[in-house]
Amino acid sequence: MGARAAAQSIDQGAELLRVDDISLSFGGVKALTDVSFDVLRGEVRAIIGPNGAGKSSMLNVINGFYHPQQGEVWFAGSQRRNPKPHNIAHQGIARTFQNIALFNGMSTLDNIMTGRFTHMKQNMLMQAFWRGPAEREEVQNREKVEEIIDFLEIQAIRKTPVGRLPYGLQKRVELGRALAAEPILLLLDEPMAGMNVEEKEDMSRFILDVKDEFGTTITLIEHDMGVVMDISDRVVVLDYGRKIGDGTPDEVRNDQAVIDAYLGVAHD
Amino acid sequence: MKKLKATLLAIAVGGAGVLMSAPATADLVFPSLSYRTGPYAVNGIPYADGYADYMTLVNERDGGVGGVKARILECETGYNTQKGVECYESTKGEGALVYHPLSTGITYQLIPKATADGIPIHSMGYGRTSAANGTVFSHIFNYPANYWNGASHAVNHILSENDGDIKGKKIALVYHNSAYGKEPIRTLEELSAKHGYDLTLIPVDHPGQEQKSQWLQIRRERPDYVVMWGWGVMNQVAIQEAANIRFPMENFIGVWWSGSENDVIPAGAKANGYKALTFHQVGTEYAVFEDLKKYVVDAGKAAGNGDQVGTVLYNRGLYAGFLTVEAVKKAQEIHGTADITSEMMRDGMEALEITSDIMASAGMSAFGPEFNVSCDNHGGPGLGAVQQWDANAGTWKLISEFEPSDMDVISALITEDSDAFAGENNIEARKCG
Amino acid sequence: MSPQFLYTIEVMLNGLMAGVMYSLVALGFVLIFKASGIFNYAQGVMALFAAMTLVGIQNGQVPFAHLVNAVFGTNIHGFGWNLPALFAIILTLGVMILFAILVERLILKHLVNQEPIILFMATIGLAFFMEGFGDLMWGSDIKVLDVGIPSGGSLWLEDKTIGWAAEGSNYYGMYIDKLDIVATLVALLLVITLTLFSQYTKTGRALRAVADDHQAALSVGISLRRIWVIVWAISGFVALVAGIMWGAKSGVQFSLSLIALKALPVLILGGFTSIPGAIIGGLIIGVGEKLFEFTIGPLIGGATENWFAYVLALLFLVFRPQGLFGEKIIERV
Amino acid sequence: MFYRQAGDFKTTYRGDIQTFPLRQDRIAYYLMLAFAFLVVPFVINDYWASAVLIPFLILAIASLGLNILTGYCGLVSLGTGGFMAVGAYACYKLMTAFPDLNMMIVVLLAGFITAAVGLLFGIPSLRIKGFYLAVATLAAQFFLVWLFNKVPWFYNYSASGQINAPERTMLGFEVTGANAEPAVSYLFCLTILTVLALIARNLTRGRIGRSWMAIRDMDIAAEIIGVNPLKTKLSAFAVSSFYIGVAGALFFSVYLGAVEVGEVFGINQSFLILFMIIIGGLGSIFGSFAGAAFMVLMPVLLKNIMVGGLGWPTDIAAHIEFMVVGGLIVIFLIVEPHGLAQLWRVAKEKLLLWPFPH
Repeated sequence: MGARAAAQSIDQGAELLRVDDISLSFGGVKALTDVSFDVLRGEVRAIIGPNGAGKSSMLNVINGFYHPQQGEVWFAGSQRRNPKPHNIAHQGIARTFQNIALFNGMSTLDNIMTGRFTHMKQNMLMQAFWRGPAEREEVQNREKVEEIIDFLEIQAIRKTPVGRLPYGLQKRVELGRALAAEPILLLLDEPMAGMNVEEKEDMSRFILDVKDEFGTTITLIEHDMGVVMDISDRVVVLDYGRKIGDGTPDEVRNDQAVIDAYLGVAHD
Repeated sequence: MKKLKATLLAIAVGGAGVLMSAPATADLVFPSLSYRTGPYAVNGIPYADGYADYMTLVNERDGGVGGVKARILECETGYNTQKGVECYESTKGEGALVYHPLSTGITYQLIPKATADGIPIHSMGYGRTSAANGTVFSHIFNYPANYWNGASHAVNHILSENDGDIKGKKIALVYHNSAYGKEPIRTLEELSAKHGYDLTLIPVDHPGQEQKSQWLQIRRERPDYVVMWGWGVMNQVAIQEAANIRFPMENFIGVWWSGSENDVIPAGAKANGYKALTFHQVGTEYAVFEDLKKYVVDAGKAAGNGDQVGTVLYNRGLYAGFLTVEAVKKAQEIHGTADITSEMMRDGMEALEITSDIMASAGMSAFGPEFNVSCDNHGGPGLGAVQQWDANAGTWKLISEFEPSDMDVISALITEDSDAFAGENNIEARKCG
Repeated sequence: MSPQFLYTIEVMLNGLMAGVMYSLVALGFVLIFKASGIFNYAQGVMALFAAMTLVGIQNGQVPFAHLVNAVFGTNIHGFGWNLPALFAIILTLGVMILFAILVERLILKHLVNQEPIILFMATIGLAFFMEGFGDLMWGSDIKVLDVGIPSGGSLWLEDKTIGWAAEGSNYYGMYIDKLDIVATLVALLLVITLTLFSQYTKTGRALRAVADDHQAALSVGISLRRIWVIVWAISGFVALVAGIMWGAKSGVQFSLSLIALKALPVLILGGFTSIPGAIIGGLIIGVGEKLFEFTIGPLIGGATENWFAYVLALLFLVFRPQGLFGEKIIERV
Repeated sequence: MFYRQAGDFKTTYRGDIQTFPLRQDRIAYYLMLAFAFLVVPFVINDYWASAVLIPFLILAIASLGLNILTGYCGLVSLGTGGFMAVGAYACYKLMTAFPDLNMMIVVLLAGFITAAVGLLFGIPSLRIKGFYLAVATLAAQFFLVWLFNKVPWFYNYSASGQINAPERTMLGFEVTGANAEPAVSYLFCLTILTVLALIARNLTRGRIGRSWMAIRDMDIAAEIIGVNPLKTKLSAFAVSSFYIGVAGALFFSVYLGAVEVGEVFGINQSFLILFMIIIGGLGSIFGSFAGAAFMVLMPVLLKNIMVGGLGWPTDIAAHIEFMVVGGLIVIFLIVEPHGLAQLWRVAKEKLLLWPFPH
């Protein structure tokens, strides 16, 4: 049974992902030290912390960009052994980036279609013929993508090259691309950075809708405390690469260590 | 689809081009596939000038050949095979009588095409050597000498300097690492078996601006003679490097494409004594040059800059023009018409006889060897001479007569190679005689 | 010492010298790439053009003589003067500066902020143009370049070393071309000058600032356009030096523009952005290809130098994708 | 006014993803196809077929191939000439070893052999990027040319190392050799080009094409959505080399008839094809055609005007030709950096609105 199917069979509220004692360093600089936490199926899990706390590094460990020197990552009940990022994608983990990483040479539609990559199977010969299976597959996936386009309300920019879109819409297209993969676990790296209040509200709504409508488990990094406290079920707090808090938003908000290390320091 | 939009455009655009080209008239048409640009322009310019000037001379002085004016159709190839094809296709429809492809690569391409179109090719001192076999290559001529003759000339010259015994001598061949450069290898190997010299092969990759390794090798192994099949910048660098390692220049012999003023001048005085093969005379001590000055240069009708008159490659172009005109005369004589076709031209070339009288009447007395072409021998007798560079006077001088090459060895090689070509291409050898 | 050992030393020394000649060409690439991120395909043609201009000025050739003669039916060829080499070099430099200004005005100005591939393509167009322009201006015949650089093997060295080999071993002493020694000195001088220039002059510091960070340099008021003119002019100067050195060897002719191909592997080896890289890359390539040709070459038919340099560079890149001294390519997520 | 989108609604996704969504475009496309296949062969003369159209068709195949690699997958290659040589020599060996083999099969097999060689030289692309990769592919260029020049087996031990295309037929018609009708050779090349262009279009509009473009635009993000960079890059190398190999085989067998490797498939050829795709438009099928047409036709046109029309000396004309081609490249880049394809797209958009610009 593939990891994706295994993950799919996990019950709501059961453990989907667990990281154990993760330590990661770059040439002597410690980015993460003995971090452990879990993500339950169907929840919104936030990772917060000041700049340089190791949040992005944590996401990069989860989706295979970095391989920690020490510690274990368990996904859907089995331990992972230094997989490549593209293998991770096939296991059902998708993500967005802090600095938008769209395919600038392609249209919105193509960007999101590319997100369907793991769901398309026709080989090169079939693609070359096009008529028949390849075209059918393209149309089926196109239908899925149109659903996402409708969901994100970006019908009007379907054929616009993404390079020409404003920042907020680009973020939305990137979310669309990640959603197109129908991920079981969705990693969002600062999905609301640089947005105005209205755009943030929109984005929060989309995130909650994703969780409710698709049942997707979400792990996100976000700076805006208000948003984090509103939309997440549980929160991990990192500081200088160490975990200093873990719990529901209320628990974290009242945790003295967190207040000292973090809330008192940065307000952005 | 989109391609066709482009194609359509092409046709519209090109149509304009075709309309602009000159209409064909009743002339003797001689395409000149010259290269006045690109890496070999240095050599292409004088040759093209010489060829064109001879035709101009014939028109101005004699009113054409047999009363019909000669027309040069110059087409720039830049020594590039693709452009060569374009030039061939664009000129053949104008009644072209004979092609001088001026590049081994273009010659190879044109051999089947021109044969099918019934247009003769004269690759004078280059091209496919085994085309000398007229029974297989009906339309290809490479008189008066080819590369394998050249290799033999070089060895003969070395033999003559050593009283006919070169057993155990070391000869190095420095060659352009291409089809052209590899031509003499077989012959030199055969001759080495016959005469007992050691042959070292030293390839130089195109373009040949850096030859340190090659000349260090020569310096270390101290061959008695170095033979060179070079082209373009490779010649100049090789001669310079040979001078630098103080290799005795008189033991350094280049083929006729490595023996022009261009090749030796950059090395200055150090190139003094360098030798090269040739199949025609050098210098301007011939009556034809007075005519050229009178009818062409002073009349402002010279091709190009008009500053190449008398250089080795200019003389070669001139000689090519001379041989072509003589073949036309022969063809006119055979077929009894002044306005000949390319097939008649072929007959004329096949029956060509160059005697001392003919050369004298063209003002080119003893400019080249005397020779005959025949149905089965399109290469002539393969006579050649050796010229030597005098750096002080800045002139080349012939230091030998036009002498024969070792046809026993070469004929066998020609038969072998042309038979292979005939076999590969299902060509039935013609019956001659 | 055995002759074999001495030969190897000789090959290596000559390889080093050949490497310097490659570096001379590579330097021009590096300068432009560093300051503007442009991979200047026209560098080889610039060397040819500079050398042609030098010879043309020195020998008093009339520019565009052939064209003028063809159009107006005149018959002009030369001014009939013969200028001293140094004077001609200075005039040529002026031409190269003019060239840099024109390149900036006519091409670069209009292509600011384009992708590197577009700029690369523009330099290809430039190379085409210059090929035609240079030939039209100065003619495509071979020209002898004589600015008084000595050439030929160093007899002194031969005499000194002839005794090193064992008695009766038929050793002729070590061979080094004087031209190569001059080239080495010139290259050394060039690098020192460039280093001093970039360390101690205001313009040089501005150049370095631009190389480090375009945006930041712009924000402190450095004019990018002026920098481009300067860097192209310096590259033109380097091209002139390379043109002189290579032209002294082979005469000035079209093939001179092909020396660019010899510089490319040097570039990948040394890194596109490093001046020391260009020098050391050149040395490695020079020694590497000569040694390979000397040892392995005879076994596989010789003439390996063209591809060996590239294969060496390729193998090297697999282990160090940014070249020897290139800036590390940092992949950020 | 005549070129309209209005009233041409798409009711299915299938209708929306076809190559020419506009009916007028579709009709124009079929008309041109019919013209190229049914009219052109019967009206062209030898010169147009052998000297202009055949090289254009063959080089268009090569530029399609390079465009897949460089335009779609973002890997700049300067080894095109070397890969064309692989196709040519594979073709020659197959032609002489199996004289009865159908020419179409020979050409396709030559393509597959080139694809295999391309795969091999594509491996370093995983680590080497940008201009470093471009220069590294020159290693393939120089090495392959050297190899074909050096190893006599490749040219059947002929005296000079040239290879000559023997006469071979296709459906009873000669397509190679001197006696081949230019119109037949033209149709042969046109057929191959048409099929390969359709395949290129199909590959680039689907999953594989999107994975290539994803790698080109942002390889890290591509990996995150499941694109395996090595497999994707190698597939681009293989497909691209297949096209280039086919082009090389045709270039040798149908167009030139005889080849000397260093001269025909040297570095100049590599650069020529690269110019084509950049001028035509990177990442555009149409651009591959437009670029090939430009680079093949422009010099011919200029030459015809200057030498044929104005009667200038050939050398001056050739120099000016260089200057004009170079100048045009620069001007095109300044006017429209994304090539003729983009120029064409913009023109069409304008036409859609004409004569009511708002």
